[in-house]
Amino acid sequence: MSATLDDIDALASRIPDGVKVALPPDYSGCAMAAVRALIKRGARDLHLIGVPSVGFQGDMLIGAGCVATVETAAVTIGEYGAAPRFTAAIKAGTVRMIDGTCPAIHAGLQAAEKGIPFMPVRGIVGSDLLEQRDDWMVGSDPFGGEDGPLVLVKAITPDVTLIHAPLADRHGNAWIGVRREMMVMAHAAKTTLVTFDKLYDGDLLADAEMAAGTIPALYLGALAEAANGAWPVGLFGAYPADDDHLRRYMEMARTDEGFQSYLDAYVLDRKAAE
Amino acid sequence: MSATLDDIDALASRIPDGVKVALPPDYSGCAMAAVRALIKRGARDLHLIGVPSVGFQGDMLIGAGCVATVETAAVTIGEYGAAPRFTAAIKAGTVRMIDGTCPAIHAGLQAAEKGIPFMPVRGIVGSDLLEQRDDWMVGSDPFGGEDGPLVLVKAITPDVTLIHAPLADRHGNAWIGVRREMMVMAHAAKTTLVTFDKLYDGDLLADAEMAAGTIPALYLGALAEAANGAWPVGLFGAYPADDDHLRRYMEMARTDEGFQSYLDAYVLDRKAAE
Amino acid sequence: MTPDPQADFLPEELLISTVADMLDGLGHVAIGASSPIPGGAALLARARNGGNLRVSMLGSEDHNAFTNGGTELFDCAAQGRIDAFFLGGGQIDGAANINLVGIGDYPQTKVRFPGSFGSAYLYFLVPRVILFREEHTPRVLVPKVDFISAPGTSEPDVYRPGGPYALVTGRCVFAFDKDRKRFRLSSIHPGHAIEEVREMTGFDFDLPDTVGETPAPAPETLALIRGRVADEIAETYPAFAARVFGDNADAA
Amino acid sequence: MTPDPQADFLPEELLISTVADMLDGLGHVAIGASSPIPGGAALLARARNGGNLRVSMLGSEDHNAFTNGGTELFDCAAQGRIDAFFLGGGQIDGAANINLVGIGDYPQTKVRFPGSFGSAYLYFLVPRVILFREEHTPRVLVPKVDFISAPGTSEPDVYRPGGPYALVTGRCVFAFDKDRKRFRLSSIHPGHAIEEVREMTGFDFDLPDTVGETPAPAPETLALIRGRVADEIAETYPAFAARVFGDNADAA
Repeated sequence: MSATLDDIDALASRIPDGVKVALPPDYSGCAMAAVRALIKRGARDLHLIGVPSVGFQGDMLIGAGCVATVETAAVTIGEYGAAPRFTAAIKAGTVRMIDGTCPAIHAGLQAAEKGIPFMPVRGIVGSDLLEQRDDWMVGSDPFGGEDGPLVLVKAITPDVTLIHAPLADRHGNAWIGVRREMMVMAHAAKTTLVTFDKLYDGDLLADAEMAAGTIPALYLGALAEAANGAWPVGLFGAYPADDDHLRRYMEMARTDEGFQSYLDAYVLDRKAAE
Repeated sequence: MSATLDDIDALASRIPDGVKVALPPDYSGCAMAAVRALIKRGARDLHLIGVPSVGFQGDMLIGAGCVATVETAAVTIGEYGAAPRFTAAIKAGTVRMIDGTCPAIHAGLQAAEKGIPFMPVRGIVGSDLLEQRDDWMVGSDPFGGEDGPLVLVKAITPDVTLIHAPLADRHGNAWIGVRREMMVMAHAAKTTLVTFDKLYDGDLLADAEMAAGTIPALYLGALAEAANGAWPVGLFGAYPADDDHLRRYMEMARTDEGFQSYLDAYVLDRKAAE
Repeated sequence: MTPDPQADFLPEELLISTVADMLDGLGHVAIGASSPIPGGAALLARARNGGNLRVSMLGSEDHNAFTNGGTELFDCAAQGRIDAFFLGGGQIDGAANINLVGIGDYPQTKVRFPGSFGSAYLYFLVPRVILFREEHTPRVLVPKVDFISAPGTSEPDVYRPGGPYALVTGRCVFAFDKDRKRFRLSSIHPGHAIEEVREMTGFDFDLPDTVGETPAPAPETLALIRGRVADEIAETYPAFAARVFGDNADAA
Repeated sequence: MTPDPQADFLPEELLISTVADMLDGLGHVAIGASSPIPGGAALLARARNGGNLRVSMLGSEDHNAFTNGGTELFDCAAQGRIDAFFLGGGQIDGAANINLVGIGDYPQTKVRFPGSFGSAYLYFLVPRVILFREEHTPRVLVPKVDFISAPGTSEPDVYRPGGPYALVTGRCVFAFDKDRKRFRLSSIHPGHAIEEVREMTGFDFDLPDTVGETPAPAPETLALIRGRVADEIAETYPAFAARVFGDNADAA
């Protein structure tokens, strides 16, 4: 069984408009090259799921008008400040927001991974988040533990998980090391698309040390090689974020026009307006 | 923070009589040297949890009179035949049996890992297993999915998880590779005791490839070096089972007397009766 | 199953070929522990399908793509990522209930089997569960099992995308009819007879007007079994491979 | 927090020292993203406790022993394996409710914060949650938050081994009284005054008869902060370390 190896645009074309796409946070494995391809294609009405938060890729997709819904525990560009296009979209009311909390997102994905309809989660009771969610309910411990109310979180099944891995092999396996949230995301989703920095020459599953951090091909719909594919975000263990570039983004994305210039310059391959 | 490094007998002394001990199956990482130490000490009233089944180590502990209760999806010595001391104990009614099914045991441990009181599990409805278990209940999907009855499994929290790892380091981290059921067992238990074949010279968590298959010291109460410590069972990726020895065990363990001779020869360091 | 002196294949080869026919066209077949014939059948089906069948074999290092520990097979099954699985049974009854626990009154059974393993789950979730048990005697194929490890059928309100597909023994193949909740004799292995099957089966089953013979493996199939499959299965089941294929020239 | 020209330490150093005092004797402290001062405090507490404090810092490679992905911190917390954690808040009110979502009517808030992260969970489960927010103004410390990301207290039937322990700002330290469900002014940082705290705090709080000054870092503590802690925190927060410790000779 051999893997489906796409180029980046073909990979992005496997994400139809309107689907639920799970994305990792900036400190995990972000398929930024594929995000740019999605924007170039003019993807629409995506439902983003930040696992458990989403950063730069979410802000760009929102700014480019690709997003209808954001389901996440946070949209954050960390120390760079508030996510500018997200903040503007919330103010304008142009994206639907489904606010969650990290462990509930993990639990919902783990429920999908296990093929069960829901999973209990501690905490949350008394948070205003609960009132907003029809996919969270308050139940209790059926074994009569004295734990009082317990939130039950409905399974979250992404149509697509989109991630970037440091390595993948010709058999279609992708290495993610300890960034195991991407394993759960791949297990939970109907299909998973992976971009990767480098081709691993061999079978990741045949090496006991590599296998422990490898998502098996079984879960992957297609892969695309993308050297430096997480840029300008960093990739764990491989390269740091491009600090200058992210600061430039923050500067330019303050306004609609600035953000369009950013897209022209760095995504749409048009001459920058600067 | 440095690890607690014991010798095998000291490690075994950390398992008091009467506690719940989680053990992996023969194809995972079996701490056989520690099991022999438990038998030598004359451990009593243990509650074994096979995750999800238990083999040679379960049969030996049962035969040696260390066990009050066996909670497992199976007691199996695989192709060698029926587990002789287990079978005899069931016939004699000397161990309490809590029959389960693999995914329910995994789910119960995952519930403990997540600190939640229960987890839903598919299937099971209509199995006679269900009638035997007061820690399984039939519930339903609170979100009204049309899935009918759904079994809810109570969290399983072992007092101790006892495993054997190919490698461990001086910081108290243990490498288990893809044998991830041992990771869940370590997360779920109140404490985990690890024997290991070889000392890893360095920090397993500092190497990205090793870290992906490493149980952090955080979960481990103590470790003991035990070269070839899984013998006579095999250790994944390291050495195969000692086929001749296991056949000899099967032969000797057919009778109480034969089993005692086996213990004398291989466990209690007495002269064999043969 | 006694070898048929007329046949140019071994009983194990017939079983591998017969089971493999049930796997053609599927995407992912999983095989539990101690199952060399189902394992061989899956490897044969894969070889015949240009490698386009994923085979996950417990105990194998070459044919096991799981990296999430013991839970992954079960999680995959619940998600519909596994198309076929094999179960056996210390007892199997005419409603396809299986007993992997013991004979006699639970818990102090007269005869104790190893335990239910994942049967109480996989039987519900894998679309094509093939019951495989070489021993075909009234001791195994009983009117009613003493303990239901996993039921053959469920009430309509139970979530159950999976269930029994066929029962393959050393004497014959039964198909399972989910509507009638009964087995139907499907074919009889060469060298065996209807009367023998009836006599050695403790449960009642449906009998079509004509029952054919289980097809002998085609020459290409036999060649694949003795070549590639024999090599591949030896990794996980060296003793089985040595016994069955070690001197297969003699069998020809 | 404006530097006190009389002091021989920086405001950040006072905060690191103050928070570290709250961590002495604990077993495991976890620190979320973008938290250099809490991170520094944890590293200081570890240094002072002979390394016998486990520090799990999000974003750090040196101080992060998790190998099970994003869920492990939360699973650990629910099991009671984490003794202290830090939360902030776009708004914090007098009942220790925190708002990480936004100001105005949800969902189309006038001001949008990043989101609740794990607050709605960790605030319930970690025994000692330290609220840390340098900005101490009526804009942040409000009478009632517009959106409760996580409540400061719960009904008695709610499983809640954890909750708020203290609120540390750039002006003072409040302790939280779980029974009264209110903050009590605990100490005022050097260079600040009670009247100022009262004026800049939007919520009502308890005021003991005497309120002392937040203790200045002892010389050994300052040495540790400027030495080992500065080195260690630079791995995760290079910009912070350069800004605060890069020329700490000037501050002396």
